[in-house]
Amino acid sequence: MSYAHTIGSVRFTFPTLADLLAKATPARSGDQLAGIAATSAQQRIAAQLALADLPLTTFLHHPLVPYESDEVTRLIFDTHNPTAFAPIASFTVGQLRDWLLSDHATPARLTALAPGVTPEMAAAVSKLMRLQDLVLAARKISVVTRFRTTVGLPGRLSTRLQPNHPTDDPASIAATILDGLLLGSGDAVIGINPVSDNPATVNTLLRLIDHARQRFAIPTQSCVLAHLTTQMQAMDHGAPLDLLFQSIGGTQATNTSFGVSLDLIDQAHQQARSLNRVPPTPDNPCPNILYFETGQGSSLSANAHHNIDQQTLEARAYAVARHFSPMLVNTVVGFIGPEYLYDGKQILRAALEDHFCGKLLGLPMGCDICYTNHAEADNDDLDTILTLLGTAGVNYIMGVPGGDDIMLNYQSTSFHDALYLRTLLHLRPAPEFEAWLQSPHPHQLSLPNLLT
Amino acid sequence: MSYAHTIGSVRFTFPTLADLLAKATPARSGDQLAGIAATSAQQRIAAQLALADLPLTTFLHHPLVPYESDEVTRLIFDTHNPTAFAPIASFTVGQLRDWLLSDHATPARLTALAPGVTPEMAAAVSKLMRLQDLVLAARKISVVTRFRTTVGLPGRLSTRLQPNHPTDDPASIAATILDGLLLGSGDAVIGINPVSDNPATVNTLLRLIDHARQRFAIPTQSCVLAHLTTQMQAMDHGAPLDLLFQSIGGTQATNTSFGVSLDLIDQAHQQARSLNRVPPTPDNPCPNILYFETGQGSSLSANAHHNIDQQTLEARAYAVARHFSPMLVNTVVGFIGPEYLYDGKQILRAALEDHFCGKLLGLPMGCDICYTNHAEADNDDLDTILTLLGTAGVNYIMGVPGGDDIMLNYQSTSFHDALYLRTLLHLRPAPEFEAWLQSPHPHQLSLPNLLT
Amino acid sequence: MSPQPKLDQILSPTPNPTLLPTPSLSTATTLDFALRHAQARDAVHTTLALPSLLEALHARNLPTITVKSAAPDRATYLRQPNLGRTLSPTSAEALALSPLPPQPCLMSIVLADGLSALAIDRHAIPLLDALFPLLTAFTFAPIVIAEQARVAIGDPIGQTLHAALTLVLIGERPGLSSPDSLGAYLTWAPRPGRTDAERNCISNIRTQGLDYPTAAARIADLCTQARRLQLSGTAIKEMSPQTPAKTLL
Amino acid sequence: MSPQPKLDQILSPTPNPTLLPTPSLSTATTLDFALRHAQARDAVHTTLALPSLLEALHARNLPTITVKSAAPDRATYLRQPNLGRTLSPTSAEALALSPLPPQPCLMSIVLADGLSALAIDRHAIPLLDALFPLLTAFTFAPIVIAEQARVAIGDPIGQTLHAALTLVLIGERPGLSSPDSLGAYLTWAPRPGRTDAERNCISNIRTQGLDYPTAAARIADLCTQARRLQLSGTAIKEMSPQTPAKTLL
Ligand code: B12
Ligand code: B12
Repeated sequence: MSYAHTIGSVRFTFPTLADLLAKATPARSGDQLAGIAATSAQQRIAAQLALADLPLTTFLHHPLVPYESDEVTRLIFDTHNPTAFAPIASFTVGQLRDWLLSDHATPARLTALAPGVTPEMAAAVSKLMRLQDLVLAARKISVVTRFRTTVGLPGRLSTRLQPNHPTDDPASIAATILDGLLLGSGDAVIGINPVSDNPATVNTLLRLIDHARQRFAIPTQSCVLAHLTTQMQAMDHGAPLDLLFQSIGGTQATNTSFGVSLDLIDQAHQQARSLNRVPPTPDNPCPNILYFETGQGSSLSANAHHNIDQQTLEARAYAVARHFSPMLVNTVVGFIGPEYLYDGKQILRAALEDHFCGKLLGLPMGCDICYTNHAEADNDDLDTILTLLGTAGVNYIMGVPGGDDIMLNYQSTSFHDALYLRTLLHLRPAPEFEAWLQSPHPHQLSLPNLLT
Repeated sequence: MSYAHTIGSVRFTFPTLADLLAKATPARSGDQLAGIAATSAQQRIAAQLALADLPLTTFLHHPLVPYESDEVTRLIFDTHNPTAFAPIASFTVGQLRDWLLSDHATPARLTALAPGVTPEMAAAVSKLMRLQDLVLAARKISVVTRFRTTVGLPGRLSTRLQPNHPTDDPASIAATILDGLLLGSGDAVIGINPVSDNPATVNTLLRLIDHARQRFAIPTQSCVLAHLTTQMQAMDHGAPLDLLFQSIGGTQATNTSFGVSLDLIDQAHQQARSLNRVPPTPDNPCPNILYFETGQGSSLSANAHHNIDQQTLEARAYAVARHFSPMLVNTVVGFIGPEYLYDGKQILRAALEDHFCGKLLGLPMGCDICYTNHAEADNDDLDTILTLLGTAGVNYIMGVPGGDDIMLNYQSTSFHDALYLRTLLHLRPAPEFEAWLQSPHPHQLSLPNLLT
Repeated sequence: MSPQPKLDQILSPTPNPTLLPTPSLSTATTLDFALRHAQARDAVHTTLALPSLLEALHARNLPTITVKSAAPDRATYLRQPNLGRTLSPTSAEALALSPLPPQPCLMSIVLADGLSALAIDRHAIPLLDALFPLLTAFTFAPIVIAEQARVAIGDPIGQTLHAALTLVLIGERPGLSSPDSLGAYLTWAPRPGRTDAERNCISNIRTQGLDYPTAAARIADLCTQARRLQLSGTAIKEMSPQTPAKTLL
Repeated sequence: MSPQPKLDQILSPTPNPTLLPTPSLSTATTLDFALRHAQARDAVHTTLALPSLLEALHARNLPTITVKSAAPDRATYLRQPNLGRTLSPTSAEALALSPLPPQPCLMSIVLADGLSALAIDRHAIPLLDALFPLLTAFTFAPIVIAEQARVAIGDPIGQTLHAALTLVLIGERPGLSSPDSLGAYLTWAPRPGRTDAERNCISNIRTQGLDYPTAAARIADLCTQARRLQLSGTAIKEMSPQTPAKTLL
């Protein structure tokens, strides 16, 4: 099946659905690198016009990656919920956009819709949206998750405290945790990227966080972002793991290159759940325990992109994520480099697309707003993305001391950036954490107390 | 006097104060065009570091353009208020930044400070600020002005209804006014750029607005943005002029190229005031009646820039504006073209700088957020600037039908964009206009009623 | 907060884009905007259809001179407006050599691509046809066709040709609804250094804008005023029929 | 909303940038950040100090081969990572011709500029000095120095040299606090098509990061595991001394 649109006297044709989506995507370096981007502004708009007229049901009949060879496709098709889809089943992509921006799309209806939306539908509609549309529509959707804190409530902004260190030195990490807590950071998770791929280190760091948490009654959860298999070995050795982490992508081949599969994640998930770190209560019958990171470009980087544009692939990663009812999901937008998102403008658009698509698909979306030193971006771009995502209602952002991750070598949002956003938009931390900040506990925080 | 800073083993020197300011300015095409921009990132930061250590008083001793030959310089020096300046008199530029962002800088103190700040001080401190700083600091300052409506109150966003038409056709203009009013636009002013430079046309269009206003009891004010001298002739012929408009720049030579001088503006101001369109009341003892537009780049374009960077010159234009206690001032950021502000990123930064500097100097700043078709910008950039300026507390923006000005040939914010921003940030129109929107009057609006 | 009116109640003869009574514009409107944006961006890069232009002028027995500004190409032209205001050295020389009868009230007409060559291609000839009959009091230098030019290129051209008055017809920046809008700029006693305050402007000459007879009448009126007062700019104003509107109020 | 604590109460041995208890960072901190950003951007564009590197290797009697990736220059390298993963045709040919003794457990060591040539300049030699004594069970192909290279360039190199194992030492992307961080990537049975899941990584080798003896010990341990299991990647884990921390909890 091929797709086409005529502008003036020129007929633009798009041989496949994947090609139509790729050509309709706002300009970005990764799609250009893959050789699948539109080659002129008019071609791009022709693709968008054709896409606007495409019935949503098309996506239910034309998988972008073959069902037989890709488990992510199988997951998407096998879990699609026709009842939830019913209200929009007769829509074209363009009509879905109009509906999303209308008053008919209430928060409750949007929440009910999520299981009926496939990643490809979400990606498609986002390609027709201006930034203000991405902001307005996302803002109507709240996805609330709960472990020890409740993250994603309207009017709240949480942060992941990210105290990375180039040698995983516990004392230094502890000091940074302190800094962060005192500046109001850490209500989404205290999450450390370990420099070493060592189950024992994972264990040590999880114990460090657990000790601090218990000693000062901090309502938060721990995570050490080693490879899934390393975390599994750490659990084997009794590590007090709260949240289980993994980077994921939108195709089976991407996940293979990451050394994971749906089965492996499932297995790890069950292992982590069996630790029963937060026992189910009537209030919180099924605590969310997974943490996923994603980001446009990883599939192409692993040569696992099947000539699909990076934004659609990113949305497909969200299908993987939502299968596990995660506590936290964030795109690490701008993390890899300029070959996928060239400059501040492309990073900003990707951030708002990812946030919107994730929310539409029912995910508790946060964002690691960041840039590398080989990209065309600076702190002005970071401020822009931060402010727009704040108005869009992002669940959480990162808290990195001084905005400089001294181990991962990139710039992200600082503890202070989070304070800026909270001040500017009158956003408050997660309720449990807010109560803690007002309790006597923070006043007892000190490095010696924390390390012993 | 020369200025210097050493980074590592390299000593960077800046022969003049103007050079120091130019080199410290974040990158933009206009300064590059003028050949005065920093040539490397390190040189730029060296200049910023030197500037941070510069005492503010330096600006009171070293005029950028000679006092003798430039009436704008004379205005700046002659009207500087040492009492208002006293609280910051001992500061360096860097300390001013820190103070502005601290809790010491309360709204009341900032308002009191304005007459003590010179344009060059404002420009200098803005060069050391990130976007989030420009947003946070500006947000603390409210400058409220009043004619028939009260514009600039916290939590409010007004719009200029801009119903331009390529032949000044009254019927078409009336129809657009209607569209705009019904979409909540027009509480700052109904302001028409006439295509013809004809006092009679100015008169006709002012009568059109005045008729509509009276017939439907619309609380707003009229303006027709012809050259000042054309408006003066229209007043001679009895035109019902509410607000008097003029484009202004930051040097005497720029204003000469615009065909105006301080004297001429003064003369026109008195003529307009004598119309007594809104008689002073105890409530509103001195209605503001001037409307000024500015924009980075106009001085360089007129070869009237004295090798000063365009952002500092823009701030100097605000000295001209504040001398006349205007009702409305807005930068038309991005209006001229890519030779002065190359892309969305440069336009965004300029918008926030201009808004901040204007507010710091005590002006009721609005912004015409716009781009031309020869610049590297699109509606995504417009959405970004719009949202950030909204959080910064901009007094008003433009309302152009469909965002497409069919006479001036550029894209600005639409009536709908204003609705987006009001919805997103819970901003309300000017109180008088808000009351009118809720009255029966809007329901009587119709084109026949308006034209007869 | 904001009213959601029924706009179809209103008769809307405006050429403005259709509005929808919702906070967001519809997909169709949004994509149409994007398409027109892409097209307007292309219009910036069109070039003059020189052969047809020259043919049309010569068919009217109008002598011509073709010049280039100091901007070597479009990219440079866009980034460095000052180059568009000066002649390339070759063009300056050629112009200085072109034979000129010394005459009083000599007017130099310049056709400049500006930001839309399309504007010249479509409107220059019909406008000149309407204009010449009204300018009987003037004599004319050869018509100069200038590429990569800004308004102020009329200053060195007029000076070199010893013209009393320059009339620059130039492509205005393309808008979403008008890729081909023509502007007319008038400068008495042209020479480099003139400011815009010393010129007059008639703008938006195009099919949906000012028609040729009206535009020609206004230009001719300004030329006559300029000649009488021996100046141009803010001191003179359009005084001819105001607006095309029939009667109002 | 957020607490404004006195941070000086806290002993802070962390190398993280100093924080201020205000919502906004101070002018000094902000400008310092900007300066380090400018410097880190420059670090991306540094080039290998080849002469000194070769001299140091030859002084240790280590034979070398110099190759280039398919990326012709830095700008292309940054935009097209795939080119940094393949050899230029000339380099591929030269490498194929270089004499190689057929040997079991042949290890190919690659020094690649990656995103920071500075990392190789500063840390490659001392790390190798610490490493060789621990790798007695291996034989070595000539050391390959690769310019404009990504991690996966070790795959074609290792395959061409018939290596059982490739160890790529590569400049990690420069950070604000570390322009010279070195990464070590290990791939058993290297050949184009290997995924990152089939490699192991030791990261942040630099003065403020992992020291040479610890890094060397970890690399050697992984090499030994890889040799025993005849594979690399997620199936093997670092098992050597965990963290440099003395005792904790
Ligand atoms: C960028 C990056 C990524 C990107 C890679 C995509 C890309 N195109 O660059 C993404 C986001 C996909 C990623 C994913 C992961 N990464 Co990573 N990544 C980095 C980072 C920040 C920079 C790498 C770099 O500059 N390379 C140098 C350039 C010049 O070479 P390159 O060829 O372009 O880079 C390749 C390698 O870096 C490789 N790669 C990236 N991460 C990892 C991790 C492992 C274990 C391996 C073998 C390879 C690998 O991917 C790139 C493309 O092939 C480093 C931290 C650092 N300071 O270096 C961490 C780092 C290498 N990653 C790390 C980890 C743990 C992971 C994950 C396993 C996390 C997880 N739990 O899922 C995943 C999966 C990795 C996999 N098997 O593919 C750890 C490795 C720890 C260790 N000792 O094993 C590091 C050191 C960071 C950390 N401490 O958390 N990563
Ligand atoms: C850009 C622009 C400006 C810019 C010019 C700076 C620049 N570098 O471009 C700024 C913002 C400074 C400006 C100011 C004014 N402008 Co103006 N401007 C325009 C606009 C939108 C585009 C011009 C264009 O594309 N030119 C073509 C390019 C290729 O040539 P250029 O050499 O780069 O352009 C030069 C001229 O356009 C000139 N210029 C700009 N405006 C004016 C106005 C007059 C009266 C004159 C003689 C020259 C002039 O400035 C440019 C640089 O020298 C036009 C509307 C349109 N659709 O064309 C209005 C337009 C020409 N301007 C207009 C007016 C009224 C003004 C002001 C007098 C407003 C005021 N009340 O102060 C001022 C002052 C003008 C002056 N004497 O200098 C009117 C003219 C009406 C008329 N018939 O006289 C127009 C038609 C718009 C309108 N209807 O309001 N303007």
